[in-house]
Amino acid sequence: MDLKQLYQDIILEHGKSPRNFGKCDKYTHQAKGYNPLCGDKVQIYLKLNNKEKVEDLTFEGSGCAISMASTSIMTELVKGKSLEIAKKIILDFLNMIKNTKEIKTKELNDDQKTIIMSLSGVKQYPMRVKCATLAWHTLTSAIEKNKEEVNTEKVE
Amino acid sequence: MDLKQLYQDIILEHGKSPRNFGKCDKYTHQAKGYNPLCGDKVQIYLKLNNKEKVEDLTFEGSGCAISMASTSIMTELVKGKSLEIAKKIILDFLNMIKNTKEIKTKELNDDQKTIIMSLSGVKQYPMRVKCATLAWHTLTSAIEKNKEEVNTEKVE
Amino acid sequence: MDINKVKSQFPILTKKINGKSLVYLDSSNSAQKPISVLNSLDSFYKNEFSNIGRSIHSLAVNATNKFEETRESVKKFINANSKDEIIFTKNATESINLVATTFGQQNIKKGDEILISELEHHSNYVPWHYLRETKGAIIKFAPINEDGDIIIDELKKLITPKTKIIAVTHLSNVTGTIVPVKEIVEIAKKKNIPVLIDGCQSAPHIKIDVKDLDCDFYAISCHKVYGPTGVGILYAKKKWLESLPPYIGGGGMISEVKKDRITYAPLPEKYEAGTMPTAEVVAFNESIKFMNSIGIENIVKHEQQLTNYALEKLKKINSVKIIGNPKNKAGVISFIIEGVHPHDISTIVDEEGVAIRAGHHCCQILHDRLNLSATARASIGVYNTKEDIDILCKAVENCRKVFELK
Amino acid sequence: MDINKVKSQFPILTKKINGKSLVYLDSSNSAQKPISVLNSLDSFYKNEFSNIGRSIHSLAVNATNKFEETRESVKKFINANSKDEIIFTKNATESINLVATTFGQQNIKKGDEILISELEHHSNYVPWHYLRETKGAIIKFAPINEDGDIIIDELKKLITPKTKIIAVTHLSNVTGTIVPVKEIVEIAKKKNIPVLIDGCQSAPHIKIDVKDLDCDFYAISCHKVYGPTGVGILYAKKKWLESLPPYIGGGGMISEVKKDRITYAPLPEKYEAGTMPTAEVVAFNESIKFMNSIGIENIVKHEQQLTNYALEKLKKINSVKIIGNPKNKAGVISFIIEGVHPHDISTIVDEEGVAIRAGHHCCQILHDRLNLSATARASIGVYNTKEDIDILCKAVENCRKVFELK
Ligand SMILES: Cc1ncc(COP(=O)(O)O)c(C=O)c1O
Ligand SMILES: Cc1ncc(COP(=O)(O)O)c(C=O)c1O
Repeated sequence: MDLKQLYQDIILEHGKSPRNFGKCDKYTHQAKGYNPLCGDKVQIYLKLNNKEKVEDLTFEGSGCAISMASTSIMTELVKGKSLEIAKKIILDFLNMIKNTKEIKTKELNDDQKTIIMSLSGVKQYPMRVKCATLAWHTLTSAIEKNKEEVNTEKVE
Repeated sequence: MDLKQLYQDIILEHGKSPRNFGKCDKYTHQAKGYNPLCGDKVQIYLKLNNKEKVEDLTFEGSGCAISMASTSIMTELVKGKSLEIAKKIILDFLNMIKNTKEIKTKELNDDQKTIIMSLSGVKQYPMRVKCATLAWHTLTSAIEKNKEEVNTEKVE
Repeated sequence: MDINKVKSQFPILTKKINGKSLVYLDSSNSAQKPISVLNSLDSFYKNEFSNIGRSIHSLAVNATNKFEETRESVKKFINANSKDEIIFTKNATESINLVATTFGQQNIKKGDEILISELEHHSNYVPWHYLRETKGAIIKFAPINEDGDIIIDELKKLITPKTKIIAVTHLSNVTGTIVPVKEIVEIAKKKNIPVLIDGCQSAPHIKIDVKDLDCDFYAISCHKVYGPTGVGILYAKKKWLESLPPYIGGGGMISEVKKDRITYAPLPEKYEAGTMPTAEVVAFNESIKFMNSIGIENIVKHEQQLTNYALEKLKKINSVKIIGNPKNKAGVISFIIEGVHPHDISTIVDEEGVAIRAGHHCCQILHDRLNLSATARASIGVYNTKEDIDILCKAVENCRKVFELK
Repeated sequence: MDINKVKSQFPILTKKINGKSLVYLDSSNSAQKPISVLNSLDSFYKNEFSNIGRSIHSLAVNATNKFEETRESVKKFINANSKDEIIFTKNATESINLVATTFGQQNIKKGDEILISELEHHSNYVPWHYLRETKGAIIKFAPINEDGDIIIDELKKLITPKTKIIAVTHLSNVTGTIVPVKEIVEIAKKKNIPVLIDGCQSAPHIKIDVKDLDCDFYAISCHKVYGPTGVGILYAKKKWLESLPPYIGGGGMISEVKKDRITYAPLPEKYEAGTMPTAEVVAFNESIKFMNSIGIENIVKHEQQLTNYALEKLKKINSVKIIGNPKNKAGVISFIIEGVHPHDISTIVDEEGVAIRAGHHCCQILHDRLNLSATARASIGVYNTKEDIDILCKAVENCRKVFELK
């Protein structure tokens, strides 16, 4: 294992200066996520327009570098995409963290794929996987308008 | 260890044909004893006359050979004695089972001492000590007019 | 199944007791442990020990994974639907208390009825008795016949609209009766009554399939299944574990803790408060592997043969009386000798290195029913041999000799 | 005290983690075990194993005696009056639940108050919370100051005629605060209020004398006292154990069982239902012997030196902040690094073989009070050395490097 694989510069940078932080105006969906293992918390605000496009996507919360970076990267990549593509990206990311080697979503360009793959170092650190996936599960929950808080101990 | 030390003929004989079995007439004291480990139960009936002499002493109950023999022998040795001597014999017996080598009560003759010593084999079988002492503790309880049932798990 | 190979895995079985080779016939009480289980315990403590769950250093991650591997193995062993249905407790007694307490808290009111049987171990009676004391519940006992079988027709008659739960043993630890629990579950299901099965004696000796049984709760003690002391299991259908209140409260079973409110962790952690018997749970995986390596069918066959052999031989001894003659009987053989108290039997056979149990075996109701204050009990494990039975029978003969019976 | 001799008794401490020598600084979570404890476990299972109490064969008699020897050792270790005051449980969490449940059943009514502190572990809060839920009790939290000390004057003010029990920790598992429990017991006694002390962290690290403390209840987890997992201890004054109702119900804790009534066994069995963690209790005797062989004074001295050394060194590292600065502090050192989340700290130091814990350490109330969601915690055991601290500090420096802090 190599710490630099986990804490790539891009992660540290996102961790320190997360993008899309705060509560966006007129969000249409929102959800809360919680990782009881670390106490990490995240709240996702999603604004879908009537064409089912992600017009805005922001978050509030606190957590470790991995969790903050993952959330920040997620908002950056999903913002502006259609709902359908957003769902694809989420699935793609979760699969990548579990086992697959690469990101397949065609709608992401190579730069974006590199950004998302910067989170792949987490695979080597099983206890940290939930830090990386919390936000993504919470976004799914927001999309599905689930009332219950996402709990990393409850999702597979 | 030698089984014949534990199951001496005299014990087997008393075990099979216990003396003073049944409820005596006009008893003045009585007490119940219980050994939850084996389920052994004994009920002691004591008749003291107004000179504090043990006029009659009988028992009812069920249990292993050791417990039946010990109770039977006890009734035989204590019956007819004064209360004071009865107490001495009880103490003497309980000490013998715990550690001492012989029976000191002067009021017992050599034959009686031999009978009581036939129970000394129990010392080699720690789990059987309570079988041997149940009746004696229960007699004490009867003398002291204790209301509570004697429980071998509660006495030292 | 090569019995010598099986037996050789149990270090204690080469030991001497009172100068004689140990003949261990007290497995219903607690089973001996194979070397693989002991090696796992020892090696885990020496090389890998850490508390699980909450730390994220390498030792803790590894320990947590191993702990969860056992849960997965247990799930497969009893054919549960999900790992979330497997709760680790300290023993089967705690498993049953967990159900009685939480189910009782939610579902038992004054006058409600709890149906158990006359075969039950105190651990499947006292917890329900508490609900009688605290809630005014009524306990009914399904009667047994002279053979030691629960009379199913009588059990049916005892079911009323007030019956809230049925709790029965799968295998009696006195008569060896294998109870038709599947039939009982079917009867109960028609009236929507949940069923708890006390699987203490069955888990090591017959095949268990909770999906097939369709029971609501199933309790197991690992120390009887060739595992370490200090661990029990509660299987429960997810719907129950999700809807019942938590039991023991403390670290590990919470989600969020505030000064004015507390929320609880998801399954299975909701029911696993405080530090678990970590090393013991990890080692129990080896017990399951041991059972699987022989195969439950082979275990059943071996023990059945031995039981039949023992019954035949014992019955031939004058004044010996076997307690119970159930339709289906496993390797639990209680008996008495006319004229020799069970405690005396135990002491005398012990002299020959034979470990059996004497007493009421935590079944006073059953002993009252049979009009006995105590019995002697020889119980068979997978490691027992025909010679063990021969030595037992010789030792039983010796009781007759010592007591000069004709 | 010869630290090398002490350390050499712990097989796991020679192991490699991520290629580096293990530096185990998570003893507050669970301690490692000396070889004597592991040998006892192994040898007991291999040569002497039997269930205790109810069988009367030689194995059972021997096992029962060994089990009771541990009880006697525990009695001496904490200076209790009688063996009957020592109850074996599965962990300290169960010990506290036992008290909360049985004491609550008998003595807590709607509106009654339970006084705990902001330092408490969830295991000394959730069980009382249940009484809030089921009985309508009120829980009050004695506040702490910035240093992490309970403000005794505020605690006094929170006592009212409705205060039914006070439950406090002896040693905080976050700040290392040694709580003046004797003073608290004295305050409580004036108002006739019983006191439970959570001795989880104190038992391995400071001298315990329940007679001197005069507390009513004292809870211990054996796995933190260099013992096996799966065993806890509840000390309670005899008068409580005699008068409170039983807790877990089942085999071994009864006296007479009838269809319509049940009477319970005398102490200590009344509170020990079902098969106990027999081998683990037997092995725990070796843990006590291990502690005694060093001497608690020497343990305290060694750990105090190490704690001071660690505090000094850690404070010198830029951006490191130690949590709490109590009057009396034991070897539990929680800290944060400005700019690095505790989970990242744990992962980074783990790379150097250093095992510490990150999170809320089952103390969410305390973390809320300190306005932190998580901390990193290094906790010291008797086997730790100055080098361990040096390696920890180097690893902490590495966190700053990885995160490019100035
Ligand atoms: C202060 C304190 N109390 C209670 C506990 C609970 O102990 P256990 O998990 O062994 O039940 C712990 C340990 O986690 C503790 O540190
Ligand atoms: C049928 C039955 N139920 C319950 C128990 C209780 O198991 P444990 O003592 O392991 O809790 C036993 C074992 O003694 C048993 O034989």
